Amino acid sequence: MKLVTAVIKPHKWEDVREALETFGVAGMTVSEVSGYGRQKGHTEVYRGAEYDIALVPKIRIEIVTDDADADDVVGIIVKTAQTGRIGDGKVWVSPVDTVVRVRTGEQDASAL
Amino acid sequence: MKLVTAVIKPHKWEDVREALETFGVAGMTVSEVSGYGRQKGHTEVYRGAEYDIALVPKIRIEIVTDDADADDVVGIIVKTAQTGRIGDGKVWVSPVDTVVRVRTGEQDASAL
Amino acid sequence: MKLVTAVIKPHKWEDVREALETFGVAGMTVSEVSGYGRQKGHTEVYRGAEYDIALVPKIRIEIVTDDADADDVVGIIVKTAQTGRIGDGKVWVSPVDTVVRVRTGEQDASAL
Amino acid sequence: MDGYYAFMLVATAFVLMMTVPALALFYGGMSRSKSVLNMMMMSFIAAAIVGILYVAVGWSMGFGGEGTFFANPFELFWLDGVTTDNYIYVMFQMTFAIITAALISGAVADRLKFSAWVVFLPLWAIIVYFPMAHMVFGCTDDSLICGRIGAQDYAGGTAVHINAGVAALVLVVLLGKRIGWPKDQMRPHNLTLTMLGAGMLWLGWYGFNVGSIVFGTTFDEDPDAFLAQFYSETGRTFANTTLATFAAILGWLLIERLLHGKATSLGAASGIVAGLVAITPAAGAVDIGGAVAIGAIAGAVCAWAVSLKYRLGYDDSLDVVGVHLVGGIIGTILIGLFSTSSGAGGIDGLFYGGGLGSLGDQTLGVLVAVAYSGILTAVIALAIKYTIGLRLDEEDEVNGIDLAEHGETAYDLHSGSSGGGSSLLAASTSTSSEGVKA
Amino acid sequence: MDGYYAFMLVATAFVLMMTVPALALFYGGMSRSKSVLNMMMMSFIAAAIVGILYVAVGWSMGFGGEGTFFANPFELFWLDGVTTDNYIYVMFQMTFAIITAALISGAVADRLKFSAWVVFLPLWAIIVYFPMAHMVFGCTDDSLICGRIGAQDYAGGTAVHINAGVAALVLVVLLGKRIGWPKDQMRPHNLTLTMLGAGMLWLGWYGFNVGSIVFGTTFDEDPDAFLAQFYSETGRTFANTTLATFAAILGWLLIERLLHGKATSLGAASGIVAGLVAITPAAGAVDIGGAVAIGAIAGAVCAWAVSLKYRLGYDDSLDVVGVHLVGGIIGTILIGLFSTSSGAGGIDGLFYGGGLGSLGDQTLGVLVAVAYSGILTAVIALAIKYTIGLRLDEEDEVNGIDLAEHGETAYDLHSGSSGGGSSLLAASTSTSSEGVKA
Amino acid sequence: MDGYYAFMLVATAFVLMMTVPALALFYGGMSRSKSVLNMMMMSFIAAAIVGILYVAVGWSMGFGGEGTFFANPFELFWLDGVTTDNYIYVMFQMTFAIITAALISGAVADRLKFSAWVVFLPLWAIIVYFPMAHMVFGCTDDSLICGRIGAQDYAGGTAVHINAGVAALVLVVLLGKRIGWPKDQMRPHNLTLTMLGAGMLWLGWYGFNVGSIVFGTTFDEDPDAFLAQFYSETGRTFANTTLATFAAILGWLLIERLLHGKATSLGAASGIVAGLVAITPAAGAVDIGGAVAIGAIAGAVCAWAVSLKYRLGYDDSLDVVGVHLVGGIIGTILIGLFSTSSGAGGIDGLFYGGGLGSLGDQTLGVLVAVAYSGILTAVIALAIKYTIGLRLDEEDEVNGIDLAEHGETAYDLHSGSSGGGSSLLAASTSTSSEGVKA
Ligand SMILES: Nc1ncnc2c1ncn2[C@@H]1O[C@H](COP(=O)(O)OP(=O)(O)O)[C@@H](O)[C@H]1O
Ligand SMILES: Nc1ncnc2c1ncn2[C@@H]1O[C@H](COP(=O)(O)OP(=O)(O)O)[C@@H](O)[C@H]1O
Ligand SMILES: Nc1ncnc2c1ncn2[C@@H]1O[C@H](COP(=O)(O)OP(=O)(O)O)[C@@H](O)[C@H]1O
Repeated sequence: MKLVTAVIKPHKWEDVREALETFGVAGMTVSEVSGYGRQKGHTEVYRGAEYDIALVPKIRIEIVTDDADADDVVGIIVKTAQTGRIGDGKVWVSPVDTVVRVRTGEQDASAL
Repeated sequence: MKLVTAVIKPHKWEDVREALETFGVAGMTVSEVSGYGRQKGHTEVYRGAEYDIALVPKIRIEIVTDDADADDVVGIIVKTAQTGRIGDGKVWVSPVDTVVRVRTGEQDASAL
Repeated sequence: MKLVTAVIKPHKWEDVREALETFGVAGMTVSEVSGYGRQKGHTEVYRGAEYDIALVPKIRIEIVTDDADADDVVGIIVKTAQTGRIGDGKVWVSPVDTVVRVRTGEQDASAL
Repeated sequence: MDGYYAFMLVATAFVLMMTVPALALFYGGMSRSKSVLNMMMMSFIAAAIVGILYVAVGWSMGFGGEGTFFANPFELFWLDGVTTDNYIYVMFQMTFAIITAALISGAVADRLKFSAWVVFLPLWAIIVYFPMAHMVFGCTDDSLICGRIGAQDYAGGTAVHINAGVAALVLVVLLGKRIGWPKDQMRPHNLTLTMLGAGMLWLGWYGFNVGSIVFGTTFDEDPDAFLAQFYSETGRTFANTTLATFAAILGWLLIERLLHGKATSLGAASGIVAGLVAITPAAGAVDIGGAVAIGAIAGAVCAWAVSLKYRLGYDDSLDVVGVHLVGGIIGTILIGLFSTSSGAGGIDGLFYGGGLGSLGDQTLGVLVAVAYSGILTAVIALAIKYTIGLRLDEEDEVNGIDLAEHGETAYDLHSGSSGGGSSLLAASTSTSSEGVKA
Repeated sequence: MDGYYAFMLVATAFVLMMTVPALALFYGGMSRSKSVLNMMMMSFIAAAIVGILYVAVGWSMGFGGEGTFFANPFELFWLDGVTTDNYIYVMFQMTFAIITAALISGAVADRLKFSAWVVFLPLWAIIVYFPMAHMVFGCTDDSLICGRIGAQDYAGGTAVHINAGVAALVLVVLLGKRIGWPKDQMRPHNLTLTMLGAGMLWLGWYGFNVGSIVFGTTFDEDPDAFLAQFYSETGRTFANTTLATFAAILGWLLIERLLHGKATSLGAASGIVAGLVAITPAAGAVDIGGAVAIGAIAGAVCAWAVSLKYRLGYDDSLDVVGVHLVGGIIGTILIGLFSTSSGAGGIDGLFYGGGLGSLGDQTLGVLVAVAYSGILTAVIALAIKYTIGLRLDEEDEVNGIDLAEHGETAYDLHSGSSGGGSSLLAASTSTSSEGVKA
Repeated sequence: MDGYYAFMLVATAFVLMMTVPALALFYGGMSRSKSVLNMMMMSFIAAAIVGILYVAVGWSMGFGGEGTFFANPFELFWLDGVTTDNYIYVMFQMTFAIITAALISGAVADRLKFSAWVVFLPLWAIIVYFPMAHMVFGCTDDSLICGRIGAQDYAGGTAVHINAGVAALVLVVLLGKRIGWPKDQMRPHNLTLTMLGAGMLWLGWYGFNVGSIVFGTTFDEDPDAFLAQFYSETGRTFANTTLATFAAILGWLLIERLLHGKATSLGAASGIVAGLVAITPAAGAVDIGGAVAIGAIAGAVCAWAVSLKYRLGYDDSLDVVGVHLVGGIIGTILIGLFSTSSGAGGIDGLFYGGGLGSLGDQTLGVLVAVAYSGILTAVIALAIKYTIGLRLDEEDEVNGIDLAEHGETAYDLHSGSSGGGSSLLAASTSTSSEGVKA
């Protein structure tokens, strides 16, 4: 099994979710995170004090998949989340020994 | 070493924590995440506009353990977090090369 | 490739970020998490009812790096985040098959 | 007297504001984020239902004539025969009925079906509050508490606070504890709202207490006496209301500090309300020394009383019993000690050489209020429990009553790290639906 | 009359409070967390700009003498010739100008350039509001709505609510929909603010309606008649304002329950405003029965009307049209049915045996208001659109107008799990800058 | 005069509301989420402590007779000899004492031990404020600022704002900077609270300024003159208070726009306060032109002055110095230029042909206030510093003063993505304890 982790721009999340659903991904886990990288943040002003906010909001998606599907999933995410502008994010794949569905105790493929 | 990642229903978190503590898990890292899957969300209404909220709140637990304990940890989580209703969540295990305790620099087993 | 995951004390995050930047880490993904472990939480009182809060706020940092840099990155984090007091956190390294830059589709080393 | 009248216009608006939004905020802030809207709604709907009902029969039952418990509901039905230049006095009394009913809601947080509340309100107003208002405010020789017993109650220690407190206690006993109480954490979700609410309640309370002046003569009969009373009595009630509240804040924080080691902001907000509750019946009867004493005692005792529920095991969620019942009793009884003949009632209490007479009357008044409200509230609550039911479905309670009963959640704020506050997941989720359906 | 005067001091402060902060909170809570500050700012800046302008020419245009549409702007320029003992009446009218302009802002949430709003305000005040105020409030024989047509409008159903509602409609049509509307979720970010705002608006509305009394005689001419009117008419307007609002809350929640299965807190808050809007023109004309009817109808109809925008496809973001235009029309027209000769206007409506005359006048008044405001607002908005432009840059809209236009974000709260609330990422980020630059 | 009296009842309630909850919200919103409760508590406790103390000796020291600096504290100790029909004037003055002390708290955010604040309050009230109130408000021939110097100060530019501003400056110098200041981000955690607070302060300020009228005759001596002054002077002060605030909003936003490119909502809220501060001493002395000028100048200058602390390196956390000291000085001094003989003081300023006399008196008044408050506040603060200490423990400051001093955290909201708002981690944590201990 593989774990595909994607960090993307918030407003792209919805398209990614739809694309993955169409492809057949049955579930995923999502969280709000902050990104630091080439994309620069913004400046805020409060009573004349200027603050540079370096972090930018991102959406982090975790998908456990079969080895077979991993590349497709990555491809779909990259295709859908791409805007071409700095800060589009990263996707990485890492190995998973096993995954279990809590409700049933089913393992691996049948757990997804 | 192994990393056990569990995504469970929020109201089960406490039981899981207690079960793991009893088993001897000394620490873990937890975060609030949103889940997407078979379990459907809910509908909200604001001035006649109905919104379907697809995501459901989940708790994400990360536990680094010895290879030996990994299966037990998974078993305990599955047993404790199980309600039998859709949305109970997933648990997956992935390999970890090494883990370090920041305070002391101790590595692996002794870092936990 | 490797994924370095660090869980540290919130007020140390900034120093860690600076140290990593100096070392040459171009980006990272950060999130607010809650930690459970040896470090104990605190007590709150509301109208005479005392609540023990077991979880402590932590910052979780994820960095995908070349295999070569992984150890240095871990070293830097441990060195910078260390206060010597309980609760300094953990850092763990896990294998990554591949990482892609969404904007360009570049892979691995060139994706960072 | 147009000055007095002008004040009544403002005072009435103030007291209505005490329920919407002040009490709603005070209670809402103490609720959990998944039930704050329902808590606020209980106050808002109380205003609408009780308010209209008051104009229909409430005024008539309270002020429509003789009666030990209440006057003829149809004498002045729908203000028939009441001239518009008297409307403001009707409105003023109406706001008391509204807030008394709304006060109860704090006890039943998170678990009372909204439909049950909507049915409870009119029944309780007609069967419990309107009569109680006659017994205390619609003072005729035969009205029970004010007339027959002759207990002093300037602005509603019995009719408002003891009444609401007892009703709350009865209701929670029949309703049962919240799932997880007291084991789970049920801490206030937003204390800034609670402190705001406390502050607004305090402001409104000046309308509540100072506006409760009853004149010994009409302006036309004797303008000078009328105005003299206006100046001297409102000065007294304003000062007493203020000083008792100050003392109660200090009293509460002191006890908290002693019992739990910390003086809390929730304690300060609670002390404000405890002090205002206790001085409500006594505002006209005591001097500033008595006001400080009553406030300090109420603050200190209530700070301790709010823990009783854990010992006795009733889930009075936001401490309506601990603050309003206990505070109301303290204020009403202490009049028996601190009342001064120089005050509005012209009665000397025990400490002012008046003997035990007043203390007895006050105690009797309290007992009547407790008994009347307790028994009849129980009847109403039981009737609802065994018909449409009181309690929310278990899973709905866990997921939050706001969502279950109102289809809403209070906040969509996104985490602190979300920079520009872009809507992130919250926003996207909706698109994951077929979007908005309207 | 110093009682009346004292009331006007408070009433004027109340109405100003309706805009800052009440309306700002009511609207702000319904906005998204990335645009709440801009929404509130639109009210704050409206007060400053329209307020100063009113003193300059507004009072003169409205009350400076004869005129079908407006009086000579320079007659009383900068209150020249107005004695300070009349200032309070100027201030009172000024607060009406302010809130009317501010009401419009709810429609243009998230996307109107702040600069465009700052330019729109003075133009709209001078070209649309000040004349409308003359036509309705600055009542001379030849002032259009009040004088020539003779339509009743006690406190501004036409001049305030219909006026603002029409302007809002025109503005959003020219401004266009928000990116993602109606597909994306654009839910209120903080309903506690909205409920607080609704409550404060309600309080302020007593200044708005009750303070709008116009005397048939001066105090000096006939003190008794003056005071008699003060007591009887303010009693009526206070009661009507209150009861209509109660009824509107129930009306709104009932329809919501029927259409969507749930009675919501936003519905209760909206019902409050809908009821207050509808009773505004009718407060003096109807009896309490009429007030309840008008409130109930307004609440019910508006609850349905707020969904129109989805059918017709205009993005009236916070329902200024659905609540203020619709509510204003309902209240103004229904006077034709419920007006009673015992009321302030002395006119009987259809249901009170007065025939269709009043209904006709009211309808005509509405049409004039709609036409005048619609046409001239369009002219102003188009002028701005084709010069400095109305619309915010796309990316700025997505990231949030608060950040783009004001360089701020409303909240820095950190997640519930952050225990002691230590600043976490938010705090550290700034250090990642060269720290504070000042 | 019952109209005037009725207004004073409301005005006094308004000014108390300025501290609880208005100022608490205004400051609280600007604090960080880990210290908002402590910030609000500082205002709440100031009301309780200073309030009771004022009744004990404050009124007597201020209004109990002759004295350059203060009158005999025991002359009217605990209002002995004050009839209840004069209580409202005592209460009104008391609210001034309360808010002046509370204003100081904004400067010491996040790091002042609560115990130190509790000790500072009574000492500062007795040693600094009560005398200052005598010098300015308790005007006798020999009272320093009002009598001997003859400086005009209508509602407290010197006694309230300069006094609090100087005390704040002294305190922060002795207290030291917050850990991480100015490098770390210390941004307002909830600007909606700040804007709400600013709006409520504005409302209350009408009680503050308009209620500060001092009559040239008693009503009984000359009713007509009394009422004529009531109408004309309150009209002036109301209008001036309003217009100066409008102008200050615009002035602040303009400077902000020029210096930092953006007009912010915090700027608008700050401008409101700056304008109100500056017009406080001048409300009765100037005409509406002067009011606009003073407001605009104060808004503009304060917008710049709040950055001084970064240059000079004192951590005046919420800009008590930049807004109240600077604004107070501007308003007090500018009276020397804009005062008009048609105003309450009957004095012409420089621009009104009155020469430099007034300007000199005003300047002298400011210097005396600065010196008196500065020196004595320093003595008090040093005494505390070297006894119980002023500063919170380092780790407590980092974790948050709310937790350390009050054992509370303000919010338990859970992230926007948590759907039904189910309590998630926050809830579970408590169970991880042995549950609630009470
Ligand atoms: N080495 C990394 N490890 C983990 N996450 C990273 C890494 N580099 C970048 N990211 C994430 O990817 C996001 C986009 O990266 P950035 O450098 O800003 O733009 P781009 O990927 O287009 O070059 C960052 O905000 C961060 O969340
Ligand atoms: N492929 C996946 N990868 C990561 N997380 C998943 C995946 N599928 C489901 N989840 C997580 O598990 C939760 C429960 O899954 P769901 O399909 O709703 O119910 P069940 O697991 O009982 O079939 C989801 O809310 C999501 O957080
Ligand atoms: N086995 C584990 N797996 C994942 N995270 C852990 C584990 N043990 C500890 N942590 C994280 O590290 C943090 C610090 O651990 P703790 O035991 O409190 O102190 P220390 O690491 O100094 O001994 C915890 O708050 C938790 O977030």
